[in-house]
Amino acid sequence: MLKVEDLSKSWKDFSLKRINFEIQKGEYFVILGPSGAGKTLLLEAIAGIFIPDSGRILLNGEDITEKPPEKREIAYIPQNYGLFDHMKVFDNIAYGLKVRKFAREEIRKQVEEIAKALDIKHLLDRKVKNLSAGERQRVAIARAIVISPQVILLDEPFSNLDVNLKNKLLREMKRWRRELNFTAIHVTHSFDEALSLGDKLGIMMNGKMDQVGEVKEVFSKPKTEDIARFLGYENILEGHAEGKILYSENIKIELPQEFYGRVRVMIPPQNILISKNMIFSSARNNFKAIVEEFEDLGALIKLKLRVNGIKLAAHLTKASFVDMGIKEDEEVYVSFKSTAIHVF
Amino acid sequence: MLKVEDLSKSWKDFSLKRINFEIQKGEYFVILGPSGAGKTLLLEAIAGIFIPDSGRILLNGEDITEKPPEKREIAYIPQNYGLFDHMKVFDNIAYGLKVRKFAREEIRKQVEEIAKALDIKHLLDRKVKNLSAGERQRVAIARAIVISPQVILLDEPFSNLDVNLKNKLLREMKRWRRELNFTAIHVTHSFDEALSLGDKLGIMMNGKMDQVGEVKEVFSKPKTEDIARFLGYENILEGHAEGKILYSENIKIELPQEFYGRVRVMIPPQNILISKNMIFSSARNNFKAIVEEFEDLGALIKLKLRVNGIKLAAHLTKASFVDMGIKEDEEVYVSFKSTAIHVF
Amino acid sequence: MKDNFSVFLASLGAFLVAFLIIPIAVTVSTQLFDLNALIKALNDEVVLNSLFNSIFTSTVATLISLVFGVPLGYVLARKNFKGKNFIQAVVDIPVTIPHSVVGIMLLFAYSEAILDNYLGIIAAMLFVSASFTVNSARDGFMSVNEKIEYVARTLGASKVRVFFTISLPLALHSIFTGAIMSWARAISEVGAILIVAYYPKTAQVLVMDYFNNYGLSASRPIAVILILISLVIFVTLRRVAVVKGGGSI
Amino acid sequence: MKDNFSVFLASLGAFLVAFLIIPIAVTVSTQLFDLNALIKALNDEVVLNSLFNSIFTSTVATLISLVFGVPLGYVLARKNFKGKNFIQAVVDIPVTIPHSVVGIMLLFAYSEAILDNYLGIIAAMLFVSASFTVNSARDGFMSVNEKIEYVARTLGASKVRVFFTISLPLALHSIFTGAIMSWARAISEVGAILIVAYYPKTAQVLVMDYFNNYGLSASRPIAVILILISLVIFVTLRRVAVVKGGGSI
Repeated sequence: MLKVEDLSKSWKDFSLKRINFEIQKGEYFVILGPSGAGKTLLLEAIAGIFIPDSGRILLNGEDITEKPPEKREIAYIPQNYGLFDHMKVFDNIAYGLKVRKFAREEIRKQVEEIAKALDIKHLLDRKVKNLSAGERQRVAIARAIVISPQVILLDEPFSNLDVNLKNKLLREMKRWRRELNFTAIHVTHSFDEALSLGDKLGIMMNGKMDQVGEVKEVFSKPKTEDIARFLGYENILEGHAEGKILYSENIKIELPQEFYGRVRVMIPPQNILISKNMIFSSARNNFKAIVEEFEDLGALIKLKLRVNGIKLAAHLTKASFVDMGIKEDEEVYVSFKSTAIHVF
Repeated sequence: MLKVEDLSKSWKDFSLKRINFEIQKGEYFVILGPSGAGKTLLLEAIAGIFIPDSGRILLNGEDITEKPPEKREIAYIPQNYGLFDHMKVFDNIAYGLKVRKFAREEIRKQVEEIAKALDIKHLLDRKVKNLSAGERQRVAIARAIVISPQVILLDEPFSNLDVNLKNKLLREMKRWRRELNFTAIHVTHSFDEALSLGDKLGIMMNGKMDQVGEVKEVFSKPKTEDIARFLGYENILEGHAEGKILYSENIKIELPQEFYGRVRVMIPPQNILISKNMIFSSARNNFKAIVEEFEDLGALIKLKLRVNGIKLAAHLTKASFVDMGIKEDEEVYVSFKSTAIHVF
Repeated sequence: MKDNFSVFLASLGAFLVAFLIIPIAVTVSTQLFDLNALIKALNDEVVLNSLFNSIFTSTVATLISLVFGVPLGYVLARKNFKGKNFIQAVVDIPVTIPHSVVGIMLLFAYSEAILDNYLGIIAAMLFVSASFTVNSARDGFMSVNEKIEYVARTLGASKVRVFFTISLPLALHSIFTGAIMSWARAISEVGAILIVAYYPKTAQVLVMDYFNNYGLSASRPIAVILILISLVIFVTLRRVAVVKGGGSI
Repeated sequence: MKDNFSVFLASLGAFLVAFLIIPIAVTVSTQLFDLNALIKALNDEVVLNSLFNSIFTSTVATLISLVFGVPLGYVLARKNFKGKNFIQAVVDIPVTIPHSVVGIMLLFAYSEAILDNYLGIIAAMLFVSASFTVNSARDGFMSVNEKIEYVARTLGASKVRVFFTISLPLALHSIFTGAIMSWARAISEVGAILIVAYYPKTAQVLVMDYFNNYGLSASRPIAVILILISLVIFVTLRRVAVVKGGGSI
């Protein structure tokens, strides 16, 4: 339904480079990428805030690349929602309907309907200024959905929310989607939004859309090492496999099954066991390592280790970290089962 | 050397409540607490920026509670360092020496000496405005240390730095401490700074200093459940132990050894195994659970589970999360070894 | 914490405050001992006409500055173009030109059209006061996030509609504050009006006439009336601006 | 993206810009056809004296506003006290009082002391221009983080030393910008000076004299000189302020 073809645009110090993707009616497309990837700029091009240097945007087959925003039927919800602070909630939601010259009664009916669906009917007479972040988000979504746009563009709709509220709103967003059945492009840097909401996932880095596909497919088969790293895969090693043995730098790693030739593997950091003494266990991969530094991940401590020439990260709890009294530049032993290794 | 006795102060909506602690010469005291705990206000009271409602501050036995800041010999480095933007680096560092009317030559000598120790000698003629965050931090430390204060107060000195720079500066701070041997109170919400630098640790929450002690002691024996939670311990359960069995709510948990009476245990979330089918393993604690929600921790996914009446958190990698295709409201099986349980 | 240095600074400041407030206080309070003269002035048709002229012209000048200055402020806030710095300078320069010179320049430029008529008074007032409206409007529009304007457009609103329903209302507080300053500046003008339009007589020129013809005391009643009118309107409008804007100006 | 509505707004703005620039352009350019008169004026001792008087008095008024207004701005920025709103109003009110009334008030308050002398000119200028310095100083000090002042004190500096080595230098750009505005406002004043101090003759009053006694053309050479002096000093100082502050004003 919406098709973006070879879209490119250069600024002084950044460019969008030949973006391609297509979404179908009713689809929820999540674009995941680090900050600075150009996600917001891509949304702005689709919304019509600027015109690309080259490439086309097609909506139901029609070329809308140079159409002004007010003629596109694409609603845009920027980060922080872009509410009209000088209006009440009702007038915010009614804005697009008033523009379309709906009758007064019809406007009231539609606004109340959508407000009910989004649980904000009690807020209709309130000033926008005094709303909480979660309420603001709902008003923005209501204002966009009420005009039945072809596509809704959402820019980081769950940032600036605390974790509990975010989880709650994520669950509700899923419900709204089912009930209201809209088509959306949702831009985020947060993995759980992609997993919760996305039908399809695009990975965007440095102005390029590097991979587009089913969510599960993208996560299980990241096309490039950069994507794998961005998706949080640590301990990615490349090497030469001969049967069940991978030769990488100066170490030999036992693989879960037989492979031949160049392979890339990932060892989940929390599956790496740390001990002060050499342990003999069922884990077939045992190495001596030096602790280079450690980092507080909030829930865990991440140890950065050096094993011969290779750097590995391992996670452990604060409690065991303190118990073991691990210090920088110390020797520890690492072990991991071959079955813990992901080969991709 | 510095002793804070029963220090209290009320504002409209916050108060510091009877803070007590004492530090010795050369000691590095880290105060750890969430934002809003009153850590900055405590430092400001010690620096003399405001006078407490009650309580005393003693420096080498002398009551300095009402002394103006310029007479305390306590240097204060606020968050974001508080550099004098209109002066060069040299004049920033020299400020305290000029106030003390040192001779020109002596000032130059001392500034160059400290700048050399902190590796910023090449910056002395630079404008402060153009410095990087790491350089700004060093200038602030140099400016404080050069006047040989009795105590240096550091407010979140490593916030707003990216992870790599932070780790580098943490290492260097340890070196500076050894070489320059200063006494410091360092306030932070970040666990790794406490572990890296602290001789002694104070935990501050809601305006109270809840626990003070050796770093290892505080981490292994948190006095209250709030502190345990703040330190990142999840899955804290209370129950009644009879030998090796803990009865908590509606479930029975096998403990690593015998206990009797009320005990509190913690099950590290990454030691909880998740599977779609019941597995029979050496783990003695096996339960059926419902997935309530999940959350992206960056490196990991945190699953929030309900086991009978009890809520448990478990960590797993994104890769295995996607592989297993876990969804909300689904049933999964959890198991954990009794030896993975911390009793405290 | 009281301390000598703060007291010293406050004392220096107090001198200036005293210097500013004494003339107002003395003038108004001495008039209170001669209320008859005040009442007589308030019944004098010449005085009443001149007051009407002052308020009428300064209000019209302010309205004109709004009609033309708000668009100019919008363009300065939103567009980048060659010569923008020059336009900005043109807006700011009138504050630095002596008022008598302003009058002469206006006569040179617009000659008979503005000589001794309402248009002349309004032109003089507009010249010295427009910058306040333009600069406040510019600041007001600059504080409106452009994203919000684009959101309104994706909802179907044309540029014109967005300007009137989004940009203008959001900048209104700043514009209103600037208009108050323009009005105050306009009604305070004397020098340029003396040259351009001695007639129709404005109250501020009438004060000067009375002073020149009958002396200081004769000019006081109308001076006091002007002070009180200016103060009441200025203070009231500022209050309104504060309440409407929900902030301070 | 060009569009009709932006063109319409720009056109409205252009009217105002034209209205402001035409008088300056016409006055200065017509004088270029009579350079002799300009040169003659520049050799006329009466003109030169009056120019000196204008620049001297407006500069002194600005310096006085700095000496007393900067401390006042500091107190308004840093202290909370009862009556602060009143003091702020006293600072702002002079802009709204007609200049002729200002002159009369000053005579009532300070009478003979300021009649027809430098003091009178300076008093009139100070009254109408002080608010710019005070408000800019206040804004400047408000933008200085108080934490930084406290850091300087923990390094051993007294309050006085902190004021002069930290607060004042950091607020200097804003203060300087305000002082330029004060100076511009001072040299532009006419109405109040006409009443308080017709002598010593300032250039802006001399322009008025020439206009009243010899007509429009006779007053033009000195008007042009005043315009050029005001513009050159105003533009130069603003440039300096921008460069020093590293930003725009």
